[in-house]
Amino acid sequence: MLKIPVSLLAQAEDLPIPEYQWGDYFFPVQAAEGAAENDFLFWAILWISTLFFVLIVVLMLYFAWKYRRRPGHEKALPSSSHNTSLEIIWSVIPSIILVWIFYAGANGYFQSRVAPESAEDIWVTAQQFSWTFTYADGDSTPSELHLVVNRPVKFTMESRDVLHSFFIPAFRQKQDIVPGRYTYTWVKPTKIGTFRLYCAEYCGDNHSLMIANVTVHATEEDRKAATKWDWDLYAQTDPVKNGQRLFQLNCAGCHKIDGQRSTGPPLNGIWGKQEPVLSGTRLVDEEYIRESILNPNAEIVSGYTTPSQMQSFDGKLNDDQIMWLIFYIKSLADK
Amino acid sequence: MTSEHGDHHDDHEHGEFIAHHFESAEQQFDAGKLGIWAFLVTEVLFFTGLFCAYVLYRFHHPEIFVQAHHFLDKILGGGNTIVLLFSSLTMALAVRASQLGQNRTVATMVLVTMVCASIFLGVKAVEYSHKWDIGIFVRAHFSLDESHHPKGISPYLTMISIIPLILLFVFGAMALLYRFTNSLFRAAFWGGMTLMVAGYFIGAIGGYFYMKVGGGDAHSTAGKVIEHHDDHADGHDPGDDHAQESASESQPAGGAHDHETRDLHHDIGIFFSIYYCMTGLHAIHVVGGIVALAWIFYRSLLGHWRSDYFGPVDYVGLYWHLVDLIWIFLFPLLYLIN
Amino acid sequence: MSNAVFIKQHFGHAEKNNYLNVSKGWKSWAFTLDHKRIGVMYLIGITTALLLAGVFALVLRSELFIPGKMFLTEAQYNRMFTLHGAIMVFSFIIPSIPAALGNFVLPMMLGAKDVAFPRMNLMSFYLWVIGTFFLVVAMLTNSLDTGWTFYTPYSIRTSTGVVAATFGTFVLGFSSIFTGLNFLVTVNTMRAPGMTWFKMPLFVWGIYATAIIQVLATPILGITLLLLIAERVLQIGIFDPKYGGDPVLFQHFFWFYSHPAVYIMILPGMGIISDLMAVYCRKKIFGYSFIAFSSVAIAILGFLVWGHHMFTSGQSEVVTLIFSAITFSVAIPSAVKVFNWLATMYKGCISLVTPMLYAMSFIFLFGIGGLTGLFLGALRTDIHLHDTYFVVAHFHYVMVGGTLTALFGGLYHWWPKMFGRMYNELWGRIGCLLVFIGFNLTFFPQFVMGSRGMARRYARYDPEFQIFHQWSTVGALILGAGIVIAIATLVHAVFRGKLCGGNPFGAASLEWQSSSPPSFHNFDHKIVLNDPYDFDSQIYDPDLDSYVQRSFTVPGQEPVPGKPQTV
Amino acid sequence: MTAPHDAHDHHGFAHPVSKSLLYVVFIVLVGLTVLTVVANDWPLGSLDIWVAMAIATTKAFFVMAFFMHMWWEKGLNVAVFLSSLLFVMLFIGLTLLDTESYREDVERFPIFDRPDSSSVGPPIAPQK
Ligand code: HEA
Ligand code: HEA
Ligand code: HEC
Ligand code: CUA
Ligand SMILES: [Cu+2]
Repeated sequence: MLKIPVSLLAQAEDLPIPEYQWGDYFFPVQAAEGAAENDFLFWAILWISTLFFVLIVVLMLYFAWKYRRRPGHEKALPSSSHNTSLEIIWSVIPSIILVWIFYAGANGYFQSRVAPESAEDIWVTAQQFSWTFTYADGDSTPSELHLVVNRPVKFTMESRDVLHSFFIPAFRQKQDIVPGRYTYTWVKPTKIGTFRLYCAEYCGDNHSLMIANVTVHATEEDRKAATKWDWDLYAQTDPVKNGQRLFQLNCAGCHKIDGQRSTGPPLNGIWGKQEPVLSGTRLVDEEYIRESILNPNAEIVSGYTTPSQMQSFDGKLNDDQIMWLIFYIKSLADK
Repeated sequence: MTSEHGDHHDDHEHGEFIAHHFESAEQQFDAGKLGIWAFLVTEVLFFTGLFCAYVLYRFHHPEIFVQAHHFLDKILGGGNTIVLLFSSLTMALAVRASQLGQNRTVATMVLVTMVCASIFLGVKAVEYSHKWDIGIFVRAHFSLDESHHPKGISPYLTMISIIPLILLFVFGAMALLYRFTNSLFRAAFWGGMTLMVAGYFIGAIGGYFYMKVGGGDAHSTAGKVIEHHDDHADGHDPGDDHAQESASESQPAGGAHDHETRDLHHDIGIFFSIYYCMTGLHAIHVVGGIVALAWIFYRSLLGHWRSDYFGPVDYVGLYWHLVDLIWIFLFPLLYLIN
Repeated sequence: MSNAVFIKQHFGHAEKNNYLNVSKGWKSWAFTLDHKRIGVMYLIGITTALLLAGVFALVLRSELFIPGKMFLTEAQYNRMFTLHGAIMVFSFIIPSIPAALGNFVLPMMLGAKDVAFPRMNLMSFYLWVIGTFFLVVAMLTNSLDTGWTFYTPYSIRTSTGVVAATFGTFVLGFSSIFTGLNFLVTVNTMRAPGMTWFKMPLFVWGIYATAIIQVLATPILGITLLLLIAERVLQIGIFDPKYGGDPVLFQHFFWFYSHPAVYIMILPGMGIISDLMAVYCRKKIFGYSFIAFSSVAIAILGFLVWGHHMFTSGQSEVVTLIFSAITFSVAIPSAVKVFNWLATMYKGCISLVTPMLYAMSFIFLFGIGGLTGLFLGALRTDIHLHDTYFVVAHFHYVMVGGTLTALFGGLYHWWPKMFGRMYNELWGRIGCLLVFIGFNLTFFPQFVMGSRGMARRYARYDPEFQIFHQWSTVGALILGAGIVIAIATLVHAVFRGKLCGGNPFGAASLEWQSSSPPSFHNFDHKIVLNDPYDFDSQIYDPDLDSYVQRSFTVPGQEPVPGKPQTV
Repeated sequence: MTAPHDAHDHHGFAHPVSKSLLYVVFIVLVGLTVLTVVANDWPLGSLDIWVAMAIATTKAFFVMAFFMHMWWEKGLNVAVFLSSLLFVMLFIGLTLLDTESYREDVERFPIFDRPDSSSVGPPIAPQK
């Protein structure tokens, strides 16, 4: 089996590909409430369809063989060319079945839309081409969603640019994220493990790389351990790590670090170089990076549109944080 | 507009204008008639998109519409309505005349219709240019600043008027040319065209003087509504998205009140987006109508119409009435809001 | 003139003096008002579009052979499926059956000399050329990467050639409106005397229902695209959330056209199948009026379900519920048709020639495509299936398995009429079989991977889906080969095929009462109206190796409306 | 309506409408236009849009019935044209119903109600 080269991932460079867990033939494993209902309805429709389909195809082939044109059978046999009661029967029977399908579908739909009161809140921010999840206690994780088994969660989702869609096949849940408004969805995971989250609404070049992993933990403590980031500790010991974390949370959607151009220019290997900008060239140093973060319009890298698609992070990142980012970009100098 | 002339055949200049694939004049007429009605259906649905946008935004932001309509002048709009209604009357008379084979009357009536259409456009040009002067553009470029009102004739108006001016001279010259070479028929046609373009100037000049004299109050009330919140008008890039707005909101000045008023200010731009789309598309239809009418005018001068062949006049007439119909709805929707 | 000579002249092969050679030179084609020539030009046009977009499909399928990068970057991949989808939909499938085949046979089926507005017909063709030209220009210059759906705000933000492409699509919309309007009027006013509504072949009903949709729905596409252009150029803020606009509103606008448009694609196909079924079972079509009215019912109901493409888009629950409910109601008229086709086969006299094979493969493939529509119409399951390969498989089953198959069936059926020559039966069947096998191999695995979570419009994917993608890619190659063979067989027939008479299949609708190829005026004699499904009215004439309407052959039995005579 | 046709024309498919009828219709239309402008200043509250639309519809009726000869038109053509209005209503109606129902999510939008994740973290630090 081939693996996606790590460098192709838009975000966290080492997002592992979780092992695919099989469910019934057509499905991945049922890992959330509602999945069983969904699969049941799917199979029900499938069997109904199969019934009709087989009936139709078998009859068709049988007629084609039985009444094939051959010596001795050069003319259609006498038979009537309409039969109102037959017409009514074959309109009414499917109609009744369809009413049931509609009803079952609508029922399941409401279950999948209305979150229970007890649900915890998680906020989802989607942007080209990455996900950020913010938990009620203020922690954020990039590209990784951490849940607790059997604990319902309500997601409040917003997009920073274009349409995206929050899709977890194992949970059978999907909801588009529309810029300019909130959309919501909820899940109640019932299985411990790691699953894929995809962006299911086309959002631009790296749409197919806008994926994340959903890890369902056994306990709240496990989850906390996975989402917590000890900024103060790393600030003392390894500020580059802090920078990397911030980068993943804020910048990785637009800047790759593998030399590939994305919405913005790649940020590896620029430190200390002369960078072509519209007004000539600039040396990439602390001052330039700080300026790029706080006032992206001051210099536009050649080949990019004016005004910069990058928004100012003024007021959103403090001096320490900018410093960490600078450390991080510096650490990428010769990658 | 192909439907209007898809069904006649120029080869038969003298005989009946029946294309070879029709059995009778009546079949041809019926086909054309159904064709034009179906075409009108597509036109109605074409405008529906805009009406839909209008209804939604009016429903969701009634306050914007109340604000915005102060910038529209009821008298100019109403006057234009009457001009269009009158053109519809003359069009109906033209159709009637064509059914009776009175080609001269058709020509006159169609000419009057065209002149009215041009007057309408002239007035519209005054309205548009006035708005542009004070920075009323579509949503993203909306930057209202009434102090920008120029003293003399608006440069925008001058710009818009260049094309009609050129046409006026070209058509006039053609008319004179043919007059002196004694091709009276052609002279009459180009003369008509000259008159038609002159209509634009009647409308524009009339509108201009109206604005000079009485039109001042139309926007002065409106000015008061938003006057204090203009600090964002210049220098501030209207293209910020909500994320950025929230960023600027975090700055000390930010308060809920300020946020609201500024939004209102910008959102008025939405009204004008819809306004420009609707009236702009309508104006394009008026121009298209003029072209079709010119063709009818030409053929009337040739004396083509008879009681068993008047389809094209009828079809163009229906089209023209539809353009009028749409305006009948646009006028109260855009100008009369309280 | 003796009867035999008369028959030979009007019902045989017309070597001289047919619509193809009545006049010469490129101008006689470029400015022709003849519906038959316009149909042929359209046919060439849409085939080119099919092959072009088909090559895109092969390229993108090849890229998907492995999960990672093979030879396309993500951006290039996105352009591939966008252009594939946009060209297939707007330049190929929407004009395909009505504008090519419909143009050719519809007026003849009605006994008319031409469509109501021949100039408009030609205009429609040139608009098609211009529109397609703009799409191709967009493709060559800045390309296009929005998906065929042009969803905002991405279509406003992307740097690709949205304006050119949108404009092209806008023009193609008008081309479609003109075709529809023309046929609407033609069917209403151009029927030959005595041709009542219920004597029309079902193909005409299909086209008529399609025309209604074209006239009513396409203008909304026009205004949507204009607003999109305005949004991009002037930032008017109706669809752009940056300025307070609403992206979901754009989806409403888009699908108000594009859902009815899927019935623009399928209804003419269903019409073809109805006619093929009757002809090749040599039996009166079962339930004529049910089939006829179900077309109109589909056309009307089709306007009420557009929101089923937006179940997860942020559309509100109330509306979602309404749309889901109505979606199912469209399934019923489709089911009625399928059952009626089956009943037509019952006790028929079935010749399994190429067109009939296509018709049967239509029932098979459209059955699957339509039935999988039910999974998508059901709300709970659509939440999971939306924007996965399940949807991709669904719509290829209906569009390729349905429309494209019907188009081929129709082409093989009418080819002898259009060009006066028979195709090679063996190669016709081989092509049909390859298309059938290749098609299923390509798209069936997509159902499975879709419901397993493979999202669509993905240039890269997780390894567990690879096996399905590989099957699919292999299938696409077979499908491609099948299509090439099918087309090659037809082209070969035009130049090398066996000459054939006016009505080799013994069909009873009016277009067969002409020579093959038809003359410029379609019929040079007085046509005889008969039930289009009364095959006893056709008698085999061994001299011509073709069938002839009974009234013309049996001396003493006068043709109904008057003795046949040259005009 | 009286005297729709001029007396002399009862053959063929041309049905000229009497001039006086056209004049009367025009005068009525102008009257209605004036009325709608005047009515705009009446204190009708939220009713005013409906009054304005009612007047516009009346005007439309006159234009369609008499200027466009719909009064005498073949049933088919009238049906064709009027059926388009059905689709207009359908389109606007359902879209309005939908946008109206999710209105709240749009209006709430820029007002953040996410937890304050200290000074670091999510891309857009929530602002209260
Ligand atoms: C030719 C084109 C065509 C046709 C005919 C159809 C037909 C149908 N389609 Fe399809 N559809 C598309 C083209 C088409 N579709 C396209 C292009 C898309 C995706 C666009 C995009 O997103 O890019 C799409 C997407 C699509 C969706 C949205 C999916 C999503 O994005 O989430 C839905 C949802 O309801 C749907 C439903 C249906 C239904 C119910 C029918 C019905 O009309 C089918 C009716 C037919 C039958 C039911 C089968 C025949 C009957 C029998 C065999 C008898 C037995 C019957 C019963 C028991 C009922 N389609
Ligand atoms: C009429 C419409 C139509 C038709 C006929 C087709 C035909 C085909 N389509 Fe597609 N398709 C769409 C309409 C259509 N499609 C639409 C609307 C989309 C959605 C786009 C979007 O998301 O925006 C889509 C998307 C789409 C995808 C999904 C892309 C994605 O979401 O990432 C795929 C993937 O397999 C695909 C494959 C194919 C294949 C293999 C064929 C084959 O049937 C093609 C066969 C034809 C040929 C192969 C051409 C003939 C052969 C030659 C010219 C030469 C030589 C070849 C050989 C000898 C082998 N199509
Ligand atoms: C919305 C997309 C986006 C996000 C998010 C973003 N950037 Fe950028 N960035 C851009 C674009 C586009 C450019 C190039 C245009 C310019 O110079 O402004 C750019 C340019 C830069 C440059 C100059 C690069 C060079 O090669 O000279 C730096 C440094 C930079 N960004 C850092 C960051 C950091 C740090 C963050 C996160 C805190 C970030 N960006 C977040 C889009 C983004
Ligand atoms: Cu985000 Cu696709
Ligand atoms: Cu649909």
